[in-house]
Amino acid sequence: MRFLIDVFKGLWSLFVGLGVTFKYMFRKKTTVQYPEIKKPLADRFIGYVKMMYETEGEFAGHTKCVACMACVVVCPVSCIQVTHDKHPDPTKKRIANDFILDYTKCEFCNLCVEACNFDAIIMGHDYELSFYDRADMDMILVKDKKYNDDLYAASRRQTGSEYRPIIAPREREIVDVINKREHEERLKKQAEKSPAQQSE
Amino acid sequence: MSEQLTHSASKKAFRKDIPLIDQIPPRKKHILRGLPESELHVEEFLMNIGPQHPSTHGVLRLVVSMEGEVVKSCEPDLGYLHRTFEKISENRTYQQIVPFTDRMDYLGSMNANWGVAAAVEKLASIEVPERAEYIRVIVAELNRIASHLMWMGAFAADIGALTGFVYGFREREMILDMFEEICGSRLTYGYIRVGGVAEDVTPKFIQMVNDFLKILPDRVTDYHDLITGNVIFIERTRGIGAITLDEAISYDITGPMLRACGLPWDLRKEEPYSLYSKFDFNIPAYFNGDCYDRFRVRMDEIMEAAKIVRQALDGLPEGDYKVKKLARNIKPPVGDVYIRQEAPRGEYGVYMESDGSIKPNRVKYRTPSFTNLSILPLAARGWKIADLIAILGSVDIVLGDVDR
Amino acid sequence: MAHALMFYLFAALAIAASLAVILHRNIFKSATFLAGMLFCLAALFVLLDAEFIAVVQVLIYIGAITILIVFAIMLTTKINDEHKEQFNSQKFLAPILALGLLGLILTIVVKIQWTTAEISPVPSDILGLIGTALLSDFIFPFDVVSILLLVALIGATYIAKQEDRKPLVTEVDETGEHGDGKVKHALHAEEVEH
Amino acid sequence: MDVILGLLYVVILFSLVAVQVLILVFMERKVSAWIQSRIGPNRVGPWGLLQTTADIIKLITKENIRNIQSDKVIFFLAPILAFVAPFAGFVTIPVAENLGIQDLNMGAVYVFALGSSMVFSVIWAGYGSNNRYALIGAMRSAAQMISYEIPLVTSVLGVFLIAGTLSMREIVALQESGTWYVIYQPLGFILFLVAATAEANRAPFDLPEAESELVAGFHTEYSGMKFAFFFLAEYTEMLVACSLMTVLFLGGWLIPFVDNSQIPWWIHIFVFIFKVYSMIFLMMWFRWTFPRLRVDHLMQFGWKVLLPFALVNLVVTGAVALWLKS
Repeated sequence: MRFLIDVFKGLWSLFVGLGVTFKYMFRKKTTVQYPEIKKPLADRFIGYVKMMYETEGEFAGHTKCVACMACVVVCPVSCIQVTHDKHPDPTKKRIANDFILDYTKCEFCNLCVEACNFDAIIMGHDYELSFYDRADMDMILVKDKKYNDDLYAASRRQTGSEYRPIIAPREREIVDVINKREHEERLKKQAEKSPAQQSE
Repeated sequence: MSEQLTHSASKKAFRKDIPLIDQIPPRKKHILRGLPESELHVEEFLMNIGPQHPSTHGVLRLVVSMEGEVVKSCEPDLGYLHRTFEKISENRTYQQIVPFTDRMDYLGSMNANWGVAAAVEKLASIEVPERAEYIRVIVAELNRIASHLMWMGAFAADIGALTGFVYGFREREMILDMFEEICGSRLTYGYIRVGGVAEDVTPKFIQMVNDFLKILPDRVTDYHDLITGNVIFIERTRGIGAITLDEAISYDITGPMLRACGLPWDLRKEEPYSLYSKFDFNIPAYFNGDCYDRFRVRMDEIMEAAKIVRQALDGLPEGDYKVKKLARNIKPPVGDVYIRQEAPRGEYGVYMESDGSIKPNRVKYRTPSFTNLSILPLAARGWKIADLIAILGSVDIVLGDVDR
Repeated sequence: MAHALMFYLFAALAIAASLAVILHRNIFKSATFLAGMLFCLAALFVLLDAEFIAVVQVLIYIGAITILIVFAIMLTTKINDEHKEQFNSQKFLAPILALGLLGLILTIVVKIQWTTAEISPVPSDILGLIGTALLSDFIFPFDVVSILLLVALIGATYIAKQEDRKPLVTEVDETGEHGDGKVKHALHAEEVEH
Repeated sequence: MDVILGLLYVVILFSLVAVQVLILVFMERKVSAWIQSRIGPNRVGPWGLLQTTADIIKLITKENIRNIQSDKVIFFLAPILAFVAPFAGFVTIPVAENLGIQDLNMGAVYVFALGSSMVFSVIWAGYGSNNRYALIGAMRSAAQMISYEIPLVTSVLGVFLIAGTLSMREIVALQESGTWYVIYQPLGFILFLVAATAEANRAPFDLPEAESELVAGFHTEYSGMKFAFFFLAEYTEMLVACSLMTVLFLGGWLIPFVDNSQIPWWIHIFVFIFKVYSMIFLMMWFRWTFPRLRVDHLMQFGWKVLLPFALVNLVVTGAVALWLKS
């Protein structure tokens, strides 16, 4: 008799389990179809480091970073290198020339952003950080916003990646050439256009 | 549930002056030591489980000597994930250590952060604001829930119920969303810092926690229906890998594994650190010390942790979330300190020795996974290979925590 | 014609497979060849229109008995040992006996006067006939076989249920003290559950 | 002529079964996704319908890797036998009134016999791979198959007792009036369902390939097309088992309470397929809900629960049949 009761108890427990899975079969699905739909990120999301630029005033387009090295010192894994130049603004001493961040080392601890006294770097919201090459993971942020954006655009054209503002040193020369050529083409077009405009 | 041991929040369960073992309620108990020995002796052979194996939860290698399907001996081979965190910590400033602890127990990062932060605070006599302590308790308990949910899923998958795995992750994801809301990361938080927490909690976070606490009991009931009550699950776990309390204590087992053996020993209750003496919660414990009881202890702990989060959320005071004036490089006076806390996997200890400079002279982490894993050869002997996987799963190891 | 061809094909295969069973050095492969031989026999039964016997042959001999043999082989020996010694201490006695047996069979085969019987078509309800025959004319041998099987079953159960196959348990005394690490035998495994 | 016709049947059957398996694998993924609050494959083709096709193409083009110490012949033969045996089982299964390759006199027993010889493929795979996980998987499989063969056959004996025949077509015809044998034999049906799940190595009885313990069990070493054959075999077995259940217990192609002679044959095919797929859905539902048994629990369950119940079922059915006759 006990045996029978055990068997039926066991059978019943199996039915209860089946009920649970059956219940969820018709519930709303919890997953998100990733490349098309992206979950909204939190405001504090830690992606890659982004450089901030002056938006107004005489030096608009220049980086806010004054190469004070606070982030370099605070980084637990020493993944930041900053080279500096003389700042065009006479009231300030230095301006960052290259801000190099090695993503092979970075552990996204946010300490560099917290250490920054000038709000020169923030944490971006892009999280698709995959690379074909180790060398690609050296991210370089530069002092000139326009130049930085050009690099970004050129790199996007080059790699087809929409999320990558990052250019490896060895690619920079290529990108430079591309930009130069484009720049010359633009000049040429302008030169062609300008006589026509003059005629009007 | 009648066999569950609990003790009241008002006083400690055990007296310090009497040896612990004498205070345990006496009872007759038999512990199954593996399956019945067979007359038929078959060829003994060695099998290598891991380092890459679906059930080693990382890169753990088990050298298993088997007779047919029965495990004769089992030897864990560690070190595939060794990253010298103790040595790294000795070469960083006190603030810089915190992000590294995320990488040790990556499923209980908040608790790991807290241990280091508490150690440094004690070493440098830093007073932490009350709001910061409340936030710490909230995030640490949420992390305990997340860790146990993840463990539940992985354990169910070890037993063969693949759906439990996904369900566990589904609820864990909600907690990760909360953590993303307050600290921007989903796995390696680095949120609890020396002198407080990195950033204040947001109203949205509190809303999310409230929502989560509302649905959690339903979901836990579902888990009990799907897994705990399932006759196959009970057959697979009850009596399997049982250890006695005495063995557990002599092997220095802590956390849910110890509580499954009948001793409701929890540092949150025994040596209340932070604000734990203020909250009303129970320490679930069961008697048998087998896989099933480890499962039940953890499932009950989820509910107890939810209770603590509820209370802490209700009592969250206004104020600073971190110490306002904290030197960038803390220079604690010469001395040493040992902090121990109750992490999801057991007792997490940090020993830190200061020589007065900005970097610690010596750091030692006592991680629960490592010591808990040491019982595996004893617990798995005599069981079948399927049980070995179940026992390994029930230990709840995180290889980052084992190898450091 | 095709029928005869099939017969010779399967007969030859059966002989080849049975030779392989005894000549192959790998014991696992011998068992596999045994299964192949039994399969050829089943095919021969089909050619004789004895489909039921063929199917039962596959079901019981291949599906159960050979599998059991293979199972025992896998459990007890290092099956990957390619070169097993094929002779033991009885290697001189065995051929004499085997040759004697062969002589006996050959004598019988030669001495019997083989007559061609009238080939009666196999009745359609062969299963029913077999069943009726088993439970009427052949009830005694049938029951004897059943009893034999029953005895074998009980014997197997008895061997399996020996005293020293009790599970190993560690006993903790009433006092809660550690039971001096002694390993004792429990009366019932159920006592673990409380 | 007969030979050519037979070959034609076989080719048609093979392609049909292959298509069925593609659908089944897709179904398995979708069912598991629904149970787990996921969406499941939805990228290749409309609603992801071509996902399995893409997978098969991938498997075909993949490299076949063989462990150098494995047994070449046996390693090669195992996946072939694995697929051939359950596939041959389809020969006797009647899909509709006059559709089906060959109606054997003892059709059901023939299917069981083929199922039992299936074990050899698993054992060959385990032995031929020269891998310890595979070997353990093979040993488990051998033990499991022997143990579950007996309750499997015993549980359907009740049906044969009532029907008085072993021919599948006749068994279906006897269920004409809506009296499916599942009504007379509910216990037999449940036992058969459980035992058939075990025979098809489906979870919770998937011990030979228990992925959390044995990585992939007996087919750990297989890759590419050979692996695909094991994959096909598992689903073909499931298909055979569910078809058997439909024929023996659920009235085959018949629609209850309707004059079936008035209904065109193609509706019968759909009815049959619908019944088979419902049973397959049940099996998938089991797989994604239950934990896996341990090997000795499996044996205990087979011998101590399934077999006694099957025997009781058989005895009671026999007694009642005798009583009704007299």
